[in-house]
Amino acid sequence: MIELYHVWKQYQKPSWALSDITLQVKKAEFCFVTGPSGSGKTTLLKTLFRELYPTHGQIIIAGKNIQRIPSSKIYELRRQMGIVFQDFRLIFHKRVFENVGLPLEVVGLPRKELRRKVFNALRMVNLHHKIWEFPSGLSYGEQQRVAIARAVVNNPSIILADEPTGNLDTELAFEIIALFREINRQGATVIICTHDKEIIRRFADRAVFLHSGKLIGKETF
Amino acid sequence: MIELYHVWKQYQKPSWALSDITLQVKKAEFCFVTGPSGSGKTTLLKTLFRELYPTHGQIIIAGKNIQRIPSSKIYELRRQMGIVFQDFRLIFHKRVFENVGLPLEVVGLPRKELRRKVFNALRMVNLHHKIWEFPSGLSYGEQQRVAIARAVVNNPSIILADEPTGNLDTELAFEIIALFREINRQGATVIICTHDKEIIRRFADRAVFLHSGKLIGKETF
Amino acid sequence: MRNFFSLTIICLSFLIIGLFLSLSNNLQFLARQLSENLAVVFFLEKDLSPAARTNVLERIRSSPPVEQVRFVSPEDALKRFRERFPQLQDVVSDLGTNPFPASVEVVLKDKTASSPDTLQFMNSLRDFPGVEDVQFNRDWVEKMKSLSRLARAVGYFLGGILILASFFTISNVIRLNVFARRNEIEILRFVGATNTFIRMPFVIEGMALGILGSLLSLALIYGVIRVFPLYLGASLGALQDIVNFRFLTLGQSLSLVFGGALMGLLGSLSSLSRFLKI
Amino acid sequence: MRNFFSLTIICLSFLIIGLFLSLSNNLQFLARQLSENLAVVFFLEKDLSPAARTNVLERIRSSPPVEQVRFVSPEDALKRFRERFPQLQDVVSDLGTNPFPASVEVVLKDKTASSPDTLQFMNSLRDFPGVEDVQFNRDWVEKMKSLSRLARAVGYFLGGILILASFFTISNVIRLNVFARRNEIEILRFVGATNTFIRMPFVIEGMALGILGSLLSLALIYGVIRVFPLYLGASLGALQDIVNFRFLTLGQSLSLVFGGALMGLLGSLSSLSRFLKI
Ligand SMILES: Nc1ncnc2c1ncn2[C@@H]1O[C@H](COP(=O)(O)OP(=O)(O)OP(=O)(O)O)[C@@H](O)[C@H]1O
Ligand SMILES: Nc1ncnc2c1ncn2[C@@H]1O[C@H](COP(=O)(O)OP(=O)(O)OP(=O)(O)O)[C@@H](O)[C@H]1O
Ligand SMILES: [Mg+2]
Ligand SMILES: [Mg+2]
Repeated sequence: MIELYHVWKQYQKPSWALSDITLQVKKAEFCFVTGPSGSGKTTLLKTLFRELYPTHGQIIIAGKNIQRIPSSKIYELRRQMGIVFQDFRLIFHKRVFENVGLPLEVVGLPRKELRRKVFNALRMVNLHHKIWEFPSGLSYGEQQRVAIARAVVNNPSIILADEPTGNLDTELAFEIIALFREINRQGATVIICTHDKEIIRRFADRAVFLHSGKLIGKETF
Repeated sequence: MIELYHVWKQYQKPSWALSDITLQVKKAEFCFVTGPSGSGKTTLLKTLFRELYPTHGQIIIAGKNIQRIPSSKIYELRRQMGIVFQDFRLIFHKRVFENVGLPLEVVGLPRKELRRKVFNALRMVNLHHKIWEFPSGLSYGEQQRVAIARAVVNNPSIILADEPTGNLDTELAFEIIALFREINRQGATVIICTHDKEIIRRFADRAVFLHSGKLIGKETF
Repeated sequence: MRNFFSLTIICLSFLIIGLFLSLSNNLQFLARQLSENLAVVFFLEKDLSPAARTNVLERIRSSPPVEQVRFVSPEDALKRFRERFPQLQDVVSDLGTNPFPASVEVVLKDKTASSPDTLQFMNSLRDFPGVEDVQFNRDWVEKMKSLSRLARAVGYFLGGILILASFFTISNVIRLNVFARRNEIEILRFVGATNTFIRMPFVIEGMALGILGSLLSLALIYGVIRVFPLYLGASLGALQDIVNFRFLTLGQSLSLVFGGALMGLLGSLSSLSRFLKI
Repeated sequence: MRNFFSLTIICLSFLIIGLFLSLSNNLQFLARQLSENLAVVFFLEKDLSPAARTNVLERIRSSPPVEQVRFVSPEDALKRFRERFPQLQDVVSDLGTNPFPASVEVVLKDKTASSPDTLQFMNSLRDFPGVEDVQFNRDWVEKMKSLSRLARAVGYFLGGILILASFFTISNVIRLNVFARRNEIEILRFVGATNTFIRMPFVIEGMALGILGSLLSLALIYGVIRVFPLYLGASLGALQDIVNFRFLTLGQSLSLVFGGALMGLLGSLSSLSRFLKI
């Protein structure tokens, strides 16, 4: 499903944020990416939804080399994906409802169905009572859960989540990961970046370990 | 040192973000605040450095009722404090060096001493090699450490840290808390909000537990 | 707040363009009035028979650059002379006879008043039988020509500067608007919006800003033109009839609004393109 | 990018004010030239002795509103008449004698040209021994008066609108600048900066923007005034001597720059205040 071949990424001259990453994630796999701060987890994820182009290397998703997709067609790739950003990326002048509904709105889903799906997604992250708030009226953990709800609202076949539980307490974090697990069981491929050893211990089928941009461990549990 | 008497805070009509918080933190105490997402930890901290005024109640810091300080004199309070914000609040068009040096620059510290102190603070958070980067060229964990370095650079007598390890791996998180512990041993009062049970288990003298804005547990370890 | 600001700037730009257009309308009108006063006088031979005189008159009247013709008999000329130069009354009465020849005063069509065609035509008429002399103030014509040239040059020059400045301002305001919302654009792209979907609201906003701004400025110009003469009031004095403030023509108003919409459209599209890359 | 934009807007605003000032300077100059052409003619009695004539001349010359005096002898008058009305040559030569009286042409001081004082003074001179008649085109004076009043009114009106608009624009641009950096202000306050410390860079930036903008606009105005006549070139024709483009006076330039600085200062301070609360 997701294949990386010899992917290198350099932001600035001397150091490499990613060096020679080769990695396959199969369809419906549940994969964690872990590693210390600054090891390249976010960079790796960003290359997968083409926020960044790798400096060298190939990335094949669902059989397609994503670097070859013209930027006017990239939406086709992203509509299959649910992305949780490390900095949430919510639209602050839109309500929680509208933020979560965004991936449905861009495909033109009928209003009624959109409302049902948004409400369901928010209930899954335990935030349906804040549906008409603005993100600025939420705590950080609540904002993060809005971002998670937005990522899962359109039943994507790929979920890329960057540190989705960094601002959540342990119980809630477990619930969220269990939610991803559930979606994964229904057929979605899930990649989660996390620091939380506890979560990896409890949930991981497979975890890859990054250090200074290098893949130094592929463990299958 | 820090005393709260019957502090209430309401953002919007029906619900209270803080209800009837009464709490004393003594000089040189090391206190954790914990509780689920949205329980009011950030709100509590914000009232302490007067980003927010409580709706009711008194907050006394170093013998002064901080609500009474005129806003043109509030800098005197804040110069005693080192604050780590949950969203870092770095200035993105200034380099790491300038960001960390800010609390020293505003008191007019000589350039040479400022440079020494900034470098020391960055070394403490293991980020001295990124001193001339801009925050946008850092990973989130690195940005968080910049925010921590800025909070400790001027040896404040009060440290208020909101989820300072949310984006850090366990080892680094322990190092950071150990750093706060060290500053605390030298006489500073430290209040840290965190979700991380592991950290509380290992480091806490005392932890207060919030739930829906209510103080429901004061434990002393 | 940002949109309010944009609207104000756009409105001010159009206000300035509009006021300028209206000024130039007024100047053009003034110039026309002045050139209508530009009369050419044909002095007829003294011993011309009435038939020949009618002939000459017809000949002049039917010439293309001629708008209006007035016959001035020797008696009229004498009367006018007396009125104009009262100190010379004695001189004329001393003469006993009327020394003035009959003349034909011709008003030229405004547009051709100072064209070389006209000048040439008039000179040719000098040799026409029955006409003794043609007089028209070459100096005056020259001045009118220069004045109209000056007005046009000032128009092109200042107008060009202002329109350029307004274009620059408006497209920058829209660029700023887009720039302020680049995060939103990015997020929309990440959730799978097509470029058209992203462009639409910006294009609509840009065009709405442009149209609203230009409409507002038209309203303001209209207000100024209505209020301004009242404010001048009696102080206008002798100029009251010349300075007849007029609004923009319908065509001008429409092209102002259309220009606003176009500018909004182009500004939005060009500012957006660079955020639709990643 | 935002500062570049602010600078452009401020510069444009001042450019417009400056061009307007310069235009009004030119108009004023033109009006002065026109009113210098406003001559009053005193016709002297025919049988005046040379002594009496000198007396009258002196009397006129020493009157306060009089700037310049020229004596026109009957011969001069005849010569001028012949030049002006060549068709009437016969009439005058038929007469044998010179019918024109001697006259004194008076140029009035510009400032008083149309004041009631002048009018009254001139009327009183009519009764002065040796002067037969005073002629001056009342209509012309009226028109000059109206024109200057009109120019002034247009000046106050448009100038007022433009200056208000510019003030609004500039202070808004600075407000936008401050608004864009409100996070930075907040952070500075949280790390213990005094309000003065926070204000200083904004105030400096605002004033720098104001000063730079106004200086830039002065340079542009200067450029326009130098280039514009070249562009007009020969087309000016007869008006070349009248339309003598002049730059702003030193005082005007200085107050433009000073106004820019002040606006920057006030704009910064007023925009800042609401972010210095928490
Ligand atoms: N935009 C950028 N420009 C330059 N360097 C960057 C940029 N983003 C990240 N880096 C650098 O690349 C390296 C990897 O960053 P990345 O964000 O992928 O780390 P991460 O594993 O996500 O860390 P964290 O757990 O702290 O979020 C870091 O050293 C970082 O400083
Ligand atoms: N600016 C605001 N306006 C309105 N409501 C707010 C605002 N900030 C927070 N709240 C609400 O107040 C409550 C407490 O928020 P607070 O940020 O203090 O929680 P927290 O304990 O810090 O949570 P987290 O661990 O998720 O950061 C939440 O229910 C939140 O929705
Ligand atoms: Mg990261
Ligand atoms: Mg919080």
